[in-house]
Amino acid sequence: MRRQLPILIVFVSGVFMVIQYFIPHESFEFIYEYAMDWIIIIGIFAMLLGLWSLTRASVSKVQAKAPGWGFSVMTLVGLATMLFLGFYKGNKSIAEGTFFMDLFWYIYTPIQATMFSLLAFYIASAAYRSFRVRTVLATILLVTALIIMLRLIPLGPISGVNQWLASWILTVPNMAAKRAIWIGVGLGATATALKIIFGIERAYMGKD
Amino acid sequence: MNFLEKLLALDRRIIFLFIAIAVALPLFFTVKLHIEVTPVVRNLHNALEALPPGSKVLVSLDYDPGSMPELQPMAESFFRYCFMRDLKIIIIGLWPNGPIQANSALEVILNEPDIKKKNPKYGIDYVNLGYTAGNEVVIERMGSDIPVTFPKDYSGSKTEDLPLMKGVKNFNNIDFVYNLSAGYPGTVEWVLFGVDPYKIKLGAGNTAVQAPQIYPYLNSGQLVGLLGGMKGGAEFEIATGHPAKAVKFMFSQSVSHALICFFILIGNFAYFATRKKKGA
Amino acid sequence: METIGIWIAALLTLGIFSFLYKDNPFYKFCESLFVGISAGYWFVTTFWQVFMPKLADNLVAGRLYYIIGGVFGVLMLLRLFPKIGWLSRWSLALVVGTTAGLYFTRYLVSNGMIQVQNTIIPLYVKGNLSQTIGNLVIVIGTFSGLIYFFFSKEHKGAFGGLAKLGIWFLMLSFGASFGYTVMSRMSLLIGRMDFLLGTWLGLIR
Amino acid sequence: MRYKNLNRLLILTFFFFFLILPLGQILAQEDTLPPAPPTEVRASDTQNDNGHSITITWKLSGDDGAGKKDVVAYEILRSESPAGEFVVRGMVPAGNNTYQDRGAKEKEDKNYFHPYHDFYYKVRAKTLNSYSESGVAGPAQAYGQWFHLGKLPVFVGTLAFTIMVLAFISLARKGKKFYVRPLAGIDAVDDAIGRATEMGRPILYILGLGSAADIATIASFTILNRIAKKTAEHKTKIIVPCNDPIVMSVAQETVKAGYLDAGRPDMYQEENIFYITSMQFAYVAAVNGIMLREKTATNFYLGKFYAESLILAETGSVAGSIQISGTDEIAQIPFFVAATDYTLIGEELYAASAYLGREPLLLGALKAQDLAKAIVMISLASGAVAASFHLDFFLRLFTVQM
Repeated sequence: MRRQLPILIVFVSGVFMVIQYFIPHESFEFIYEYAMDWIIIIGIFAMLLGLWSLTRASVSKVQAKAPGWGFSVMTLVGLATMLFLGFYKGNKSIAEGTFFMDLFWYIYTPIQATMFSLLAFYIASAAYRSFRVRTVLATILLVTALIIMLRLIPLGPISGVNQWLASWILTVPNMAAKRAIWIGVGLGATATALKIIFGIERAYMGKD
Repeated sequence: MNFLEKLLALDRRIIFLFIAIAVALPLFFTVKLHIEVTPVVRNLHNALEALPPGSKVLVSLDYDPGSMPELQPMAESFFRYCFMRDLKIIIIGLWPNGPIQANSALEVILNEPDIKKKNPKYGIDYVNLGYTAGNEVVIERMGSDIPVTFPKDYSGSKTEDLPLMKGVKNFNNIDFVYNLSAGYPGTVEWVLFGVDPYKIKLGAGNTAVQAPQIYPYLNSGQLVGLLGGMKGGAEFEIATGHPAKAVKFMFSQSVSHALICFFILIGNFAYFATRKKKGA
Repeated sequence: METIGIWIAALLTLGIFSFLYKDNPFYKFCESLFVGISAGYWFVTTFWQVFMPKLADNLVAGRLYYIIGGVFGVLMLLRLFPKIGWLSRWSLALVVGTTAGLYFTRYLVSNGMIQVQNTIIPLYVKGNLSQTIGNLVIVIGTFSGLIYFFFSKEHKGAFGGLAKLGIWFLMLSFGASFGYTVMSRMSLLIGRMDFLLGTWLGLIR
Repeated sequence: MRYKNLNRLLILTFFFFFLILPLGQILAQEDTLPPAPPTEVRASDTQNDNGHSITITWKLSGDDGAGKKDVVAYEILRSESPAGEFVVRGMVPAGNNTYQDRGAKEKEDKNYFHPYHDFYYKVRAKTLNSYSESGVAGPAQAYGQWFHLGKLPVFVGTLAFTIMVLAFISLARKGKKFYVRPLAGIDAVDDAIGRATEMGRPILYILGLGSAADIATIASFTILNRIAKKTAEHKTKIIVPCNDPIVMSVAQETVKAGYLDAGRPDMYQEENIFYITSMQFAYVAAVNGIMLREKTATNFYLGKFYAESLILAETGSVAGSIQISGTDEIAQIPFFVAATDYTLIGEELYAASAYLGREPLLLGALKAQDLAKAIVMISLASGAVAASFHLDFFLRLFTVQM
């Protein structure tokens, strides 16, 4: 019951989903739509697990007065504020112009955008560190990256040739390599999906 | 440790500092950078030029603040172009944030002196129909009935009461669709669910990361033209004869790209130089 | 509100940037606040935008099939009670099984068949040299790339040569993507700089 | 003077009413003449659908694409009886000769399309200010199909691949040994764990941003299980911060199972596998902090990754950690290749679980993948050659109609 039933559920639901792909009839469409909604609903219930884990970890840090526990207080304050503001006026709590949305716009959005923009710095440092002509492979990496980057720099007469070369690289050899990766990923992922459906890959189920 | 070895193991914070300067400093200058308008942008501009004044253009803004730096200038330049050409703008969003982005772009454009002279009116020259959930299904439903899909506009007035929406039933009454997209749902969905079944004319602006996936639709003619990333935005501004934010930002792009290339070159120079020494 | 908001946003922006120099209390403050706010925001928005329409509204409308989803959802929560925690595996099994079946055909079609279909192109296009070369490169590149991903045979001899060609193609593609992405990453930083120098300080316009 | 002008006006009026106006009307009449109607209108059930649609086809009007009476569009009208009232169902631009009359499948939807019900259709060719109608076609009924013929190649592919996987797995069960070539990223795993043990510092394992149902995440769970077993043997701490609650739950089970396999269930600490937040960059901000504060010796990034890949990899490299990465997210592979020590590229991520466990069953599936790859490569090469001679046999093998 503890081990067999989950494996059976995986098998039945997996086989059903594969079969429904080939059956356009509405009866299968209906079950498909329900199943997809159930998955979403399970995910929403699981959110409580997430909040529980986050809260428990922060609270125990504060209780233990672990190093940096003050920052865990900040996390809890942020979380509690958002939860309170998000529910106290019912479904109107998250309309545009509420304090909830103000916090979203003036705290969440700028931090998010800034974290994202760190990539500009990291892409430069990664290029500096790894683009060295040590091996043939590293050299290919370096040269193509340079050609593509140079297309944004006005270089006078060379610009035209470089533009052409850059777009040729992007549309021809780049496309070929991506297709090889795509096809490989396709085979790997389908094989893994099969292993899951047939219960061969089951590490994700844990053990008792 | 000599200079070359130091260079080889350069503290990345020095690179960070240079990048910050390379991006920030050019923002203070207005430089006439030579930006050539590529055919994909030229095609989009030509298609828009062919629209007679009074044509109705549907603009779908499908992005959120995360893609603002790339797509917001495109939204602004497009609105500016439409107002100058007396094209009527109908705004929608397949992303919840789209209509909000549209409003902040409009706020900038409506305050420009040239546009102020034209004095575009809400409801007559432009409308914002807001966001409707449903992703590509929204496009499908618009194909049969736009007022039913968007019963109310962003501020809650009935869509049917807006003068601009008089006689706009479905895609047959729309002359052009312009889509700004940062992912799903976006340009791919507009092609598959708008262009293919309803034969709408579609132009798009995409983030640079997204753009290569859209190229096949250009070659097949399903898409009239495409602005790819900030550079595409700048090209459109040049094509419409009104260089603005994207063109200005391109100077930062060029300088920072050049800086990265320069760093790679000196890194390799140092690498070679130290290796030779070790060999000797 | 807007002025205060912009000041807060600007200070938080600087706080995150300070991480580039080194980890520091200012960054830790921004980070922990960000984690709390984002988890709360995510929970609240998912509740109102997904949970209510998907479960509550459907149940109110009498679509009782949705109870099944709710039951599996509750089972998931039983993880919190060690003795009956194993019941949550049923929900997990439903999620994994359903999506494994879904992804099976999806990957097979869009990653497998459609890519192969797009690569079956004529190696010789009459009167069009550049397309002939292009097609040839695409077919050879895809073919040798797949050789690289072959696990059953060691990369030796002619086979190894093809695998090597394959990895060259891969590296070329990685270099191209890397170089291409620089522009959009710089755009993000330009956006932040524009906010700091323009919206906040008003130094540029 | 005044009369002269009046005269002119009268003459002009005369001309206008009796000459120009009729002439204009004669000229305009060309436009109001109805175009030739569409012919051979046929209505039949739409194939390969759920049963709520009828397809209408017709032969274009003779005035489509030429002349003064140029057709601009076709309107499709429907009725429940041949003589009944016809309602417009849709419109297509000139030049098109098919239309799918589609409706919703939910009975409560106002656009519900009744299956197994007789419908009659007419097609109307429209010019700018006139139209003409075809004869009535029908009756036609909509009904759903039980197999999608356009997906037949996928069906064949599914069967063939499933048989291959199962066959190789049963060979493996019977004890057949399979050879797989060495993979650099895999060989590095042991060293990386050993290094963390020597340094007495923890290992960080990131499962990426995927959900527990993403295939890449599931492949990563299997790898996590193997690595957890090794860390248990080495008595090294493993930290797994998660971005999805279900992923966290599964990761806890997986790591626990790994410790059980190693015979050290007592050492398992659940609080090291925890949830942070589901929002991408907040999660990254926190993981950045963990790397620098816990001074992790080895970082694994295996699963689905998006833009955050490079932020993680660069921060890890600042901290001086050994980094092993792998993803099937094609856009992120370049950054992992540039910034981490070893990268499992695309399919290698899926192969890794088989490599690490050396379980015969998983290796068997890997062999099936290789066989399928060989078939793909042969079809690709022969298909391209055949296509050069305008033969499309191979192309058709892989063509899916949605």
